[in-house]
Amino acid sequence: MTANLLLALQITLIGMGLVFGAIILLWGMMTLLTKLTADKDSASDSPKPVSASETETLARAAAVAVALAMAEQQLSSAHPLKDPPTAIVSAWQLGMRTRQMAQKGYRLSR
Amino acid sequence: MTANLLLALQITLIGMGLVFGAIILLWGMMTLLTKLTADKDSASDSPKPVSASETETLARAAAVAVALAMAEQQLSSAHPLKDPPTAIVSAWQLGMRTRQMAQKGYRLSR
Amino acid sequence: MTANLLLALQITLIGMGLVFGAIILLWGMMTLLTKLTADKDSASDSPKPVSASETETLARAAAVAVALAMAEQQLSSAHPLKDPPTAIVSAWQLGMRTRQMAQKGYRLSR
Amino acid sequence: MDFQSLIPELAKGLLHFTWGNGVMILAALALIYLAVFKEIEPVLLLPIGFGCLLANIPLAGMTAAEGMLGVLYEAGIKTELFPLLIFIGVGAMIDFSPLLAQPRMALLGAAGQFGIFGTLMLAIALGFPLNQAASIGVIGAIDGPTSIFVATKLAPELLAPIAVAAYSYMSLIPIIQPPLMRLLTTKRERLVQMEYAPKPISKRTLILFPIVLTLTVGLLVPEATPLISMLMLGNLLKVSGVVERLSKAAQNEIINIATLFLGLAIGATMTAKDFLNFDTGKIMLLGLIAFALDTVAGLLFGKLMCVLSGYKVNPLIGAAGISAFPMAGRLAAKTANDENPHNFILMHAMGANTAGQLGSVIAGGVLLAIVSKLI
Amino acid sequence: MDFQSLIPELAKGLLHFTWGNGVMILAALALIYLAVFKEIEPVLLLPIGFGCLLANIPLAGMTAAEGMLGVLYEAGIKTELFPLLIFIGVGAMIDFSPLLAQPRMALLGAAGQFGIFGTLMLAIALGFPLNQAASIGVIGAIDGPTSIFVATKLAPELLAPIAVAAYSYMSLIPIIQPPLMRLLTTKRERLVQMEYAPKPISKRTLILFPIVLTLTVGLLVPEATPLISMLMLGNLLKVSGVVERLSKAAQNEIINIATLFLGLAIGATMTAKDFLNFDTGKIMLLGLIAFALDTVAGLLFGKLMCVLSGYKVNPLIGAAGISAFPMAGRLAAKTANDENPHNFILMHAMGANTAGQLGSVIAGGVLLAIVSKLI
Amino acid sequence: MDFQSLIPELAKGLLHFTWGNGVMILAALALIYLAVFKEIEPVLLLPIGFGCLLANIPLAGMTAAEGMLGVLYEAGIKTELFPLLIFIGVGAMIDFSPLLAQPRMALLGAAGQFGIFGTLMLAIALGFPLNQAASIGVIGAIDGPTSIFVATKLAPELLAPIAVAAYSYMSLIPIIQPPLMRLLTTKRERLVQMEYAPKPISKRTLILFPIVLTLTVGLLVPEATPLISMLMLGNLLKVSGVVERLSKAAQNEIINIATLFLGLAIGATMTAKDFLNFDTGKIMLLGLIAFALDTVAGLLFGKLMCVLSGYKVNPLIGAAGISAFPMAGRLAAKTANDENPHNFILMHAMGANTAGQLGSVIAGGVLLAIVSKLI
Ligand code: NA
Ligand code: NA
Ligand code: NA
Repeated sequence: MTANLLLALQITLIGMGLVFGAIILLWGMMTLLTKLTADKDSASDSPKPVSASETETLARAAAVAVALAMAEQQLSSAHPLKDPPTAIVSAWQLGMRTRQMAQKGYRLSR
Repeated sequence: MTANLLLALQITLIGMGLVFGAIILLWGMMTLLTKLTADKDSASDSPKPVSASETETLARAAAVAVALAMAEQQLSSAHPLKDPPTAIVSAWQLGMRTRQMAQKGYRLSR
Repeated sequence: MTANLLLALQITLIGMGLVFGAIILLWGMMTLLTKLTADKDSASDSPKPVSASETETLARAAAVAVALAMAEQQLSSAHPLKDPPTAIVSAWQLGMRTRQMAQKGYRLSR
Repeated sequence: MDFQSLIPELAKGLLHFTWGNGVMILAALALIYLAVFKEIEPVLLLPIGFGCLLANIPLAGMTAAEGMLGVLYEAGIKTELFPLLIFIGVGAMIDFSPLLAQPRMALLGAAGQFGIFGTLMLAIALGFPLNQAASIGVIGAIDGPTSIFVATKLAPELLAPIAVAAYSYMSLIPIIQPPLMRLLTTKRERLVQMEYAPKPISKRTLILFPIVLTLTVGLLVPEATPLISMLMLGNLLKVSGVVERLSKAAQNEIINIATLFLGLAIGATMTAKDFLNFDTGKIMLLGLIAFALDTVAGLLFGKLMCVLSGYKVNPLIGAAGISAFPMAGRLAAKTANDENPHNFILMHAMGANTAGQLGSVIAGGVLLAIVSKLI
Repeated sequence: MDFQSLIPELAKGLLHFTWGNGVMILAALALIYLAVFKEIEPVLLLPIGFGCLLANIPLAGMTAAEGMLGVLYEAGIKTELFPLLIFIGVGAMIDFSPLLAQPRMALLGAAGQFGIFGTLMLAIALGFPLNQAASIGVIGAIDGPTSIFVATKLAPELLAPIAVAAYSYMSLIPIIQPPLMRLLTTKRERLVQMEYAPKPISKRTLILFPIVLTLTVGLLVPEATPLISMLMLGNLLKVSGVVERLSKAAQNEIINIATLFLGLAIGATMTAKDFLNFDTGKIMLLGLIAFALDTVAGLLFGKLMCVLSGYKVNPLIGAAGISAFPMAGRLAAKTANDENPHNFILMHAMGANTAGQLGSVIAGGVLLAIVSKLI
Repeated sequence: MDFQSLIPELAKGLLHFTWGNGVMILAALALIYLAVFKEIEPVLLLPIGFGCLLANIPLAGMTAAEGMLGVLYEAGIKTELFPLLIFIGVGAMIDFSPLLAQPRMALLGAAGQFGIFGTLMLAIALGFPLNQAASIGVIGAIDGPTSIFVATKLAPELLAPIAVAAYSYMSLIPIIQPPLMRLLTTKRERLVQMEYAPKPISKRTLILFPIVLTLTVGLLVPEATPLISMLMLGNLLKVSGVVERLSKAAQNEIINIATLFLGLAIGATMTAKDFLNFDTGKIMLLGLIAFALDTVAGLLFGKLMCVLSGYKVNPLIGAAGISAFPMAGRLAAKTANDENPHNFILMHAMGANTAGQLGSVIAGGVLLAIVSKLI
């Protein structure tokens, strides 16, 4: 039993050490990654800075915002499977659109 | 052949007997179930009583209702896969909403 | 090597011959098929004839039509999984509609 | 390398074509025609017909063990996965409240299963061995997945004609039932009006029902557990209201994919060797009789209830006890309504109809239990 | 044919019913109750409960190798396909930008894994063999698919109690964590405000992150590759923006079908023989301890960061490092907000929370690596 | 228990990393880059790239027989299920009415397959054995599922480079074709205007077409049956109009899931051992030649039709006969339109393009038939 417990302790030490090691490596990786890539592309939808020093307004505004966000959520989740613009379909859509175009062009020109 | 037919007759008797037995048991089970649970929860969408003694109005109204029901059907089946409020997603939606809330609160407070 | 190349040449001749043979057969099949079935059903949504002798208008109209087609595309792909009118469901919808009808008829008649 | 043998090799498809293939391809075309132009259960008959077409193209290899249809058969028919997955979806589409509001309607769901056993007796009389006779009888369940489930266990060699009969006749119910209704009931009986004033059914009841039903049926008829439990699982997913995600998956992707694959795999068993014999003809005939016997038994039991209740029960709802949801229920209601435009018995008929669905599954399980013991 | 033996045959379901079946059915009903009426992880506990119900109906045969639940177990649990498919969907729902905006939050995702190893030690002390102790420990990953993945590899016989513990306690987090938060932090610590002004995260970063992470973790901890790579594949499908089709499939049909089947198949392992023993009780207890140990370790590490940073880090975000996304993150933010309504630390807590998700998978892989070498 | 051996065990991932793994990971990153940032067939190249990444993480075990990617390979590639399921979805997205309106366009769909055989000859000349040469040739089908289907049967060891070539070059068509079009046609030819006044195509024709086509091709070229029948099944599901449920399932869940899994499983075959050799380079080169040969043959045949018809056929539509639907058709129409803004030959090009799709499948089947007989 004592031997087993000692083994368990060793596993814990090595295990937690490895987890911390891997996570610290990830930390470095993430820092490097954001450094190397951040400046090149600024039109992202990443979160804007929120400072904690904002006044009371924040709390009140938040209540309004929740309602808005929930309404948006509702709206955006209403069509969750709209045909996506990927290659399998987009190629087809392209073709179909072109065809419709030709037909409509014909009809409109009459 | 006669032996086989006799066997088939026995199967029929026992079979129909068991089916009726099981169904009668279900009858009792359903009666008990509705008795035990019905009163506790009255806000259900169960069918309202329809008596056959209603007048001509019923038939005319029905025609109107069919049109309404079909229109509703159309509407409700138009978004058949809206994101459902279950745990996998709801937790996420909760998180996302909160985030949107914080961002909007921030924006609104400016 | 030469033997192999000769074999490859033979495969090519036979292969292309068979492909052309099969395609010519399909050509005949399609001609026959359209002949035998075309006149019986004229309410089809097949492409209308577009002659290449149309004037400039065609090109301009086409630009308008592309916008329309894309908007339509958007609209039609927004509900890509609406419940379809096939047997599994339609039977059920029929039943449900009838039930709604009965209930509404009842309510309306009050 | 033997190059001279190429020519016969290239005509091999036509050389291996038999008259049997030809007849079966005509049968396939007939099924596709019924599905597409007559809209007879198209979601099933179209894949079945197409599977049959493919099975009769010589040397295509699609029905071989490593061919696509062979793989689907092994994966979903032999394991019974496809009919059970379909039942999850069907369960999520059924509403049991009309039955729960009038539990005595359940009785009619028992009577409407007589066709199963009556047909079994006829099949024995025609010389079919017991396992085949029982599988043919279960066409009288008038429920595709149940028929397929039982036939797969007892007589997989008859799967194709049984499935075809089960699904084809399903759409003939509006032709089969009305004459029998008018023949077996008097005008006075058809005019019986029924009061519909049930207790409201609570959400709690609707949630407990599929659970208690699974346990009750499961403990009494273990053989019926797979079918009844998947039907009830689907229903529980729906009525619980907390797993809409899974309920939608059951009603859409799961049932759609399973239906397409089931149809193809069953159609692929329709080879000339297994299908083109007198047995197939007999099975198609017996299937028709099964549908009629169900209706007759349901109506006679309805008449009995009518008399015993002092003309408070319209015997037409007996015809709805055969399952075939919801066509049978609607037909019974329509026939009563035709006789008197102010007579609405739809909710009663729907109760009987849902009970028929349950009765079919139970009868299938009972049959499996008895017959697997005897053979 | 032995007809006399039919009667016992027909009561066989009841005759084979044991008290163990009865207890397990009660357990199944309890799980379904928690899922439906308390809404505790219903998408998983409802199928698990229903699977358990079916596994304890005698002679139903659904859990046999050729029964439906047996087939699902072989196809998706033994191959680990279901948890991995679920991870593709989960990955497509996760947003890593809060973590990328503040990479040092990652550290908290390491601290919050101590429960895994602490519980392993306790399990060893209670006499569990190493493979089982490690599987029990991984409940402390507080991540369903990770727990199931590791337990399947090391001790499949404990799969059911581990999965039940992992998913049940997940919903108890709002009850388990707050008392520990208040117990282990001072008011001054809870009042610490954190500035949130990160660099904006570019789309390029979001796309490279899952790829680089897969490579980094994969090369260091090969055992974690299946889990981390499927999580990252799902994330890549989403953030790439070019395969919305596949991203939606991952978030809908793939995860829904895998979740339903996983739940049923795991519930089906809850037989009296495997489940009704003291070990199950011990596992449930150890699971609870694992959750508490994770929280404690996370908070203590948070306090350390608080002190080292000169009270610039609110130690409450340490409790968010346990994974259990996003509940733990929200709880930490709420507790800080309760103390001071102007204190918003949600984005920091979410960063720690996402790091906890990654830490859990890494810890699971590390555990697998060490233990598979030792046993 | 051997505790000392833990340290090397924990670095084993890095210790087993070979330069081959490194090169293949670079290849994987290149594929992902093309998919995400250049949008080259992302639904396929992204999963292929990610699968390749995973296959080259040492000791991750995902490509082992019991690993996830190994399981997917066995389940869907070896059985050919995935390409066939994709074809059901593709069939449900194709509109054959432009071809049915001008059946003679079919001829161009035959000419555009010459690249298959031309490349086969070149591959033989380069020393590839017949089975491999034929598999390489089928890149000239310019149709992913067809290439994968044939290569799986004849030379599964070359599956990865063939699939990568097939899908990568597909997106290069707008770069490969236009120079060849201008090189091989005169201005006078490119200015040829075509009258488009076809008979209207009835719904009945559209429904019969997939059925008759399946039978015709199936009986003539049994080896093409799996591919052509699944393409036609999908088309029948759509045009029949009675099974919208199944048609939507084919176009969404079935094709999406199959595409994701196919990509991962094929990418997983890209190990250094199988991929890093001169053969891969040769295959990539031969694939490019196949695409060019298809275009050249199509254009030359178009010129022949032009002359024979007395300048009533614009030879540019010959380039659309290679399949690669609908890019090739659009390119031909655009080139003609560039020459004269009033010249619209899109519908003719689309007819030739759909015929190319059919021709590709037929040519694949013919190749399989000939080569499986010869090896
Ligand atoms: Na029935
Ligand atoms: Na964790
Ligand atoms: Na081609």
